[in-house]
Amino acid sequence: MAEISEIDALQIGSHTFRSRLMTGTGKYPSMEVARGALRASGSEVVTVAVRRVDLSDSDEESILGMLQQEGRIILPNTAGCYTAEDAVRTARLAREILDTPLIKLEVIGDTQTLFPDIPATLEAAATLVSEGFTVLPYFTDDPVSAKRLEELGCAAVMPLAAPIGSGLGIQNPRNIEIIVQKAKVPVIVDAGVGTASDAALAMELGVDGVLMNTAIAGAKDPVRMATAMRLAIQAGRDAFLAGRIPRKLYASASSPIEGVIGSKFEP
Amino acid sequence: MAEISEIDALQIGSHTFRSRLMTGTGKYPSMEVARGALRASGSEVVTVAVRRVDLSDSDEESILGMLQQEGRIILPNTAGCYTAEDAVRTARLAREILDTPLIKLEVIGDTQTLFPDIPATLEAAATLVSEGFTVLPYFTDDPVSAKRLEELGCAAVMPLAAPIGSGLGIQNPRNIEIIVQKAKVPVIVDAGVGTASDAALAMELGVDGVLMNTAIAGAKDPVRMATAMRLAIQAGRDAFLAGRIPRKLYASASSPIEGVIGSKFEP
Amino acid sequence: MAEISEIDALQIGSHTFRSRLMTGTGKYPSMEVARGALRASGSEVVTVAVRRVDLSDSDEESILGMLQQEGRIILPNTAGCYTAEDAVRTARLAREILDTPLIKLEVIGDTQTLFPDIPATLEAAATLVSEGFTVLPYFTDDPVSAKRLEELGCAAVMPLAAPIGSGLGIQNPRNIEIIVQKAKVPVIVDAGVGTASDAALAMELGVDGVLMNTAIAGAKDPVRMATAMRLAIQAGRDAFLAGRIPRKLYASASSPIEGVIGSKFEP
Amino acid sequence: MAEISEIDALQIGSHTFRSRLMTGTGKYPSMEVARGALRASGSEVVTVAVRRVDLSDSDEESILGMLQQEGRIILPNTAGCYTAEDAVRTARLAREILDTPLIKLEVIGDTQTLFPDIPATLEAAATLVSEGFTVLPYFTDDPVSAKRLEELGCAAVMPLAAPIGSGLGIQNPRNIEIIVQKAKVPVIVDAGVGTASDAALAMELGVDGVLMNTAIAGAKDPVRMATAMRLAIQAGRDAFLAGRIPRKLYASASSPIEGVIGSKFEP
Amino acid sequence: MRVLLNGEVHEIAQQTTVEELLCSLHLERTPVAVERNTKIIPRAKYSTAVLQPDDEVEIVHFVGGG
Amino acid sequence: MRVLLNGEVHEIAQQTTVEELLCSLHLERTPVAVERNTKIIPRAKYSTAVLQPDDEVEIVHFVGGG
Amino acid sequence: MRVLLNGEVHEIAQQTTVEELLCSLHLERTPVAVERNTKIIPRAKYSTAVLQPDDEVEIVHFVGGG
Amino acid sequence: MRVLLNGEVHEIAQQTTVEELLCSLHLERTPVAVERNTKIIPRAKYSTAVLQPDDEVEIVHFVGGG
Repeated sequence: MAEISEIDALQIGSHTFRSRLMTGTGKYPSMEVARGALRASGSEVVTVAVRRVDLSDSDEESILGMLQQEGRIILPNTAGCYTAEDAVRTARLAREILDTPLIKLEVIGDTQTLFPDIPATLEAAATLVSEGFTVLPYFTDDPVSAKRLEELGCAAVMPLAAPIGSGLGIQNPRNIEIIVQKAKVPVIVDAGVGTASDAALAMELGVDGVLMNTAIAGAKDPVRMATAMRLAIQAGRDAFLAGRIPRKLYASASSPIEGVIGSKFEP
Repeated sequence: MAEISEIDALQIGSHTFRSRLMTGTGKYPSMEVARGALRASGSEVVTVAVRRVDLSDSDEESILGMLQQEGRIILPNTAGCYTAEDAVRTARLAREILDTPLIKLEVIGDTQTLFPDIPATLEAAATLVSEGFTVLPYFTDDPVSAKRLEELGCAAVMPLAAPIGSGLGIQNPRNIEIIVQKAKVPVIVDAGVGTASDAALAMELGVDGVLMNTAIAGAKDPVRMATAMRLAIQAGRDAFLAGRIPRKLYASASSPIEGVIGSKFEP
Repeated sequence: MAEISEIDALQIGSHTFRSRLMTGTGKYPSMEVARGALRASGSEVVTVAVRRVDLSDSDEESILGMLQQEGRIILPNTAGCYTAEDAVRTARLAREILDTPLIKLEVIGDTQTLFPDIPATLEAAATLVSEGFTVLPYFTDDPVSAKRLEELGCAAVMPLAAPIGSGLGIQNPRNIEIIVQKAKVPVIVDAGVGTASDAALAMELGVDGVLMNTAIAGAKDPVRMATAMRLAIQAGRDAFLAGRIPRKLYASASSPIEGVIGSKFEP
Repeated sequence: MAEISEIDALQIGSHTFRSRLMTGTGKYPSMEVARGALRASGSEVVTVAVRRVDLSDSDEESILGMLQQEGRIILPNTAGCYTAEDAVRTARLAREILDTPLIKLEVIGDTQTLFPDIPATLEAAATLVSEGFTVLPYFTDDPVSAKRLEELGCAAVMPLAAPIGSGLGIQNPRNIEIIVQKAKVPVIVDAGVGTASDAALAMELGVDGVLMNTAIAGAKDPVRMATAMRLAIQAGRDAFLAGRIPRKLYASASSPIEGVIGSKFEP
Repeated sequence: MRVLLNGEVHEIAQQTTVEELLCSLHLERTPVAVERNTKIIPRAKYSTAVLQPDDEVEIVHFVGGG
Repeated sequence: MRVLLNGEVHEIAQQTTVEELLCSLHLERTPVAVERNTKIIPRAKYSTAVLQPDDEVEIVHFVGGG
Repeated sequence: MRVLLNGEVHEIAQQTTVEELLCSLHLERTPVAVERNTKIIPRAKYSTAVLQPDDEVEIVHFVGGG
Repeated sequence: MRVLLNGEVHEIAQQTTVEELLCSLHLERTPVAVERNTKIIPRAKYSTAVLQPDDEVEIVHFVGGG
């Protein structure tokens, strides 16, 4: 059956996507599971990290090769960088490898929470935008930072739902809602999603997409969880567009109140 | 693409279902919207109410005809009944119309909450089981009542998520979880779901299905919301089967910690 | 300082109470800790269980003696009863010991959840009311059962917040709110409170009191937790009576917007 | 009765406080209500804004006079400032008025959310610390920013619970918990509290205090709400120190399981 | 004679069968169920079941509901 | 003769009254209630109520509980 | 001469000191702080600090706020 | 001569170009990027860029990450 949601595209920079699920490629038990999960997810944008080549192991399997075989858009990231300078260097290296302007900017501020360093993220974003990158910055769920990143020229903003890999789901839905209401660029929730209902809820708040890694790669059955996430993202998007019923404290009958047997005629 | 979830069937009484979404037929703006939403939902089991024929309007459109054209299983309900006696009478009338043993038992205890009358529900369930009905009782999220209904021979138990038509979602997930853990018959969440993430969350708690009406029929775009619900139910089911990651307070990096540029060799 | 809340009394049956905190007496590490916690709690109504005298230990310390020394109202309970018959027998025995009409009615339906058996609770309540007892029934958070118990003549209704001893807090605040809105007798939340904010929240929903045991007796420092609970109950009551501010998605400055330095005159 | 909590003091800069509730002075219907609420709250630290003298009204009532009569510690704030420069200027003016080093630093980033501008807050904090101020900065609930502010030499950190004046309560308790676990200076929740249970919950997360304004000043009965908040802060603090019971899904009886009537001897 | 039909008083001929009643209401081909004085009349007996004065008759069908 | 006392078999003398039983158990001053064969024996009848063979007797008191 | 006082244009005499300005505004005993051209004028200098044409003067005090 | 390659000391011949280095590491066909002393060496210059003693060289590629 044709999905209604297939005609509702997401635009980021010069790219147009049908899928609103973006996925990471870390932590998979094997390349084959990663490939299977990728297919099941339907994700078109896939993020990868930049790391030193392991000079002692020339037979390393190439994640890039697999992703290109599968025809996905590569979104390099600056994961692991703790300064604006390192993040900018890493972004430039990523562009050199693949000649893509896309960069998921992460400047981490703390090893335990992996929360971003906000001033350093703003600084790096400014530099990268000026160098022509299409910048997708990871940051907290702070509406003011969202607006600053947008003003700096970022192509999208990527607030976290909860700490990376924590699986806690959307910790502060109202902040996400505010960010969505005030944003003129796409809002992609990045990090913290744990299960399908978290992803659906994010979409129902009106965000444009969700990026996740551990929730899929760390599930007992990553391929099945990837299917779940694909469906949940579509479900949440459709529910958002369909316009949900209002919440009420009391009940409202779904069957007619009149015409029940045994009731007397009341003229 | 073939859905993994399609091979995971739900068994109730003598019936086997691929879809875990059951839908109501009330409150639709028109028969055509009801039909469109039904198709979009993929629901195989559809509930209808029993009411007096309107003798002044012989041209009433027939909901039954539409549902039979669409090839759905009819699940008559006793909505609107406030006593065990009326519910039993209504169930017998429903069986007479269609020669089906299926009955969604509702004995309402209060007009404002439409919460069930628990003792009357137990009484009616006992009678209907003894008369050969396949009884699916609507009740509160009380684990003790769930066990009693199961012991009486009900084919499934249908705890409410929230008041009928309220759209509040699962108000007490822990009670639902306990009911699931202790049940030997299918558990179908009935009433109170408001949007797609509510449905996904219900499935992630391990329930076997969800029955809803107002969430779809009352949405601004019922057909699109029906799609959302179909996807959400599958998403939640797949996530439940896939085995989600544990929740943690702190972060866990999804990119490798080693091999970041600029790091020094530490022998 | 005089507490404003001290003039806001709770009436149950023929009794008038200043304190809205009722406490249990089980699970204390020693009689002295129980006494200290009782004093710190300020609780005027204290519940006790009815059990066989241990014939092999004639030196059992007497909980009753301690409570009477402390001048508290004794509220015997039927904890541990699984049938209406046993509960009624236990209530009669309790009345025989102390010549009090007060009885906290519990008819348990399940050993793991300790949730009540609703039909048996209703049956026992009817019998006990007809025998002149002042019945305070423990039950689920079901508004329909609340109304039935009230109609049977119970002096108060005691919905659970969460399973006994679970410490989960109010699992379904909306059900409690509905019960409060529809009740004509006092509503006392019984069971499931874990910490002070749970107790305050219960009172803010408009309930007339809270009964707890494990939250105090099981804390690392029961006496300090008893103080916390006394304060929390008063805090929640005062907040309820004071009329809280409405919730808003956006901010509202608490300092004046005008008169900030550096702003220009705008005629 | 003596409060156990009275011996548990809060140290900020060179000051020692018995009360862990700090209050604002804006939005009161009258000076007399403000005074009554202040007394009922027991707050020792009270924040005030710096604004231009209204030259057309020489009879303005003096908030400072009232606060000094009541013997409170004045905590000037920089509310209304949108740049680091304005906040620093305002802080210097505040110090000139009262010769106090205390300053509640606010650099607002957005008129609708009144969320802080994080980089500007860090910049202003650095300047003010270097000028000898005792800086208490208002910021988001971001653990990385909390650490930076602490490293800059702030005397305490003041994460928001929710937007100023929103009354939403703690939107992200886990972030607050993380901030508390990692902080070496006092953590004061500032902004967003709506009612007593919110305040108690904040304290149970381990924060050292709560600052609020609208929740009290905007209540229907501000004086009573001030009492509620005083009690709630103490309740939450005592509950935190007392060590709450763990949360469990299932029940745990508070009355003895053995010795119930009617049970048979089992050798 | 008078019967109470779906809560309202109706005037019908003596000796009217259920089948005749349904035909007169144009319901002979509609899936309905019929109850007389709280007892169901099975479809097989429509042609033989003769209504009596003051019978309380319910004719029901399925409607949209949840 | 034998009685079942709080679920256990006890051997007591014939014609023992409830009062005598309570005294023998040192419970004469303890606030208890007594039930025989599921019927309560009021305090006023302790001196006259004579136990019978195979009586099921419950002697209960208050204990800490919630 | 003209100065900008709390954002509004005021006409004052040449050679007016801050102290004189405060007196003329009846603020000599009110706890305020004074800033001229974004620099604070300490209380000790009120009697000697002479305002200049086009000075931007801010006179602030504490108000209720949160 | 010595260079620091991906954080470790390596001994290579004088006058080695980046291209020669990549070949010796069997990376000539792998999609990598090369940085010398924090400056990127574009692919077009691999054959002409000659490494100097104590150069700090980073050779990076894409790995799985999130």
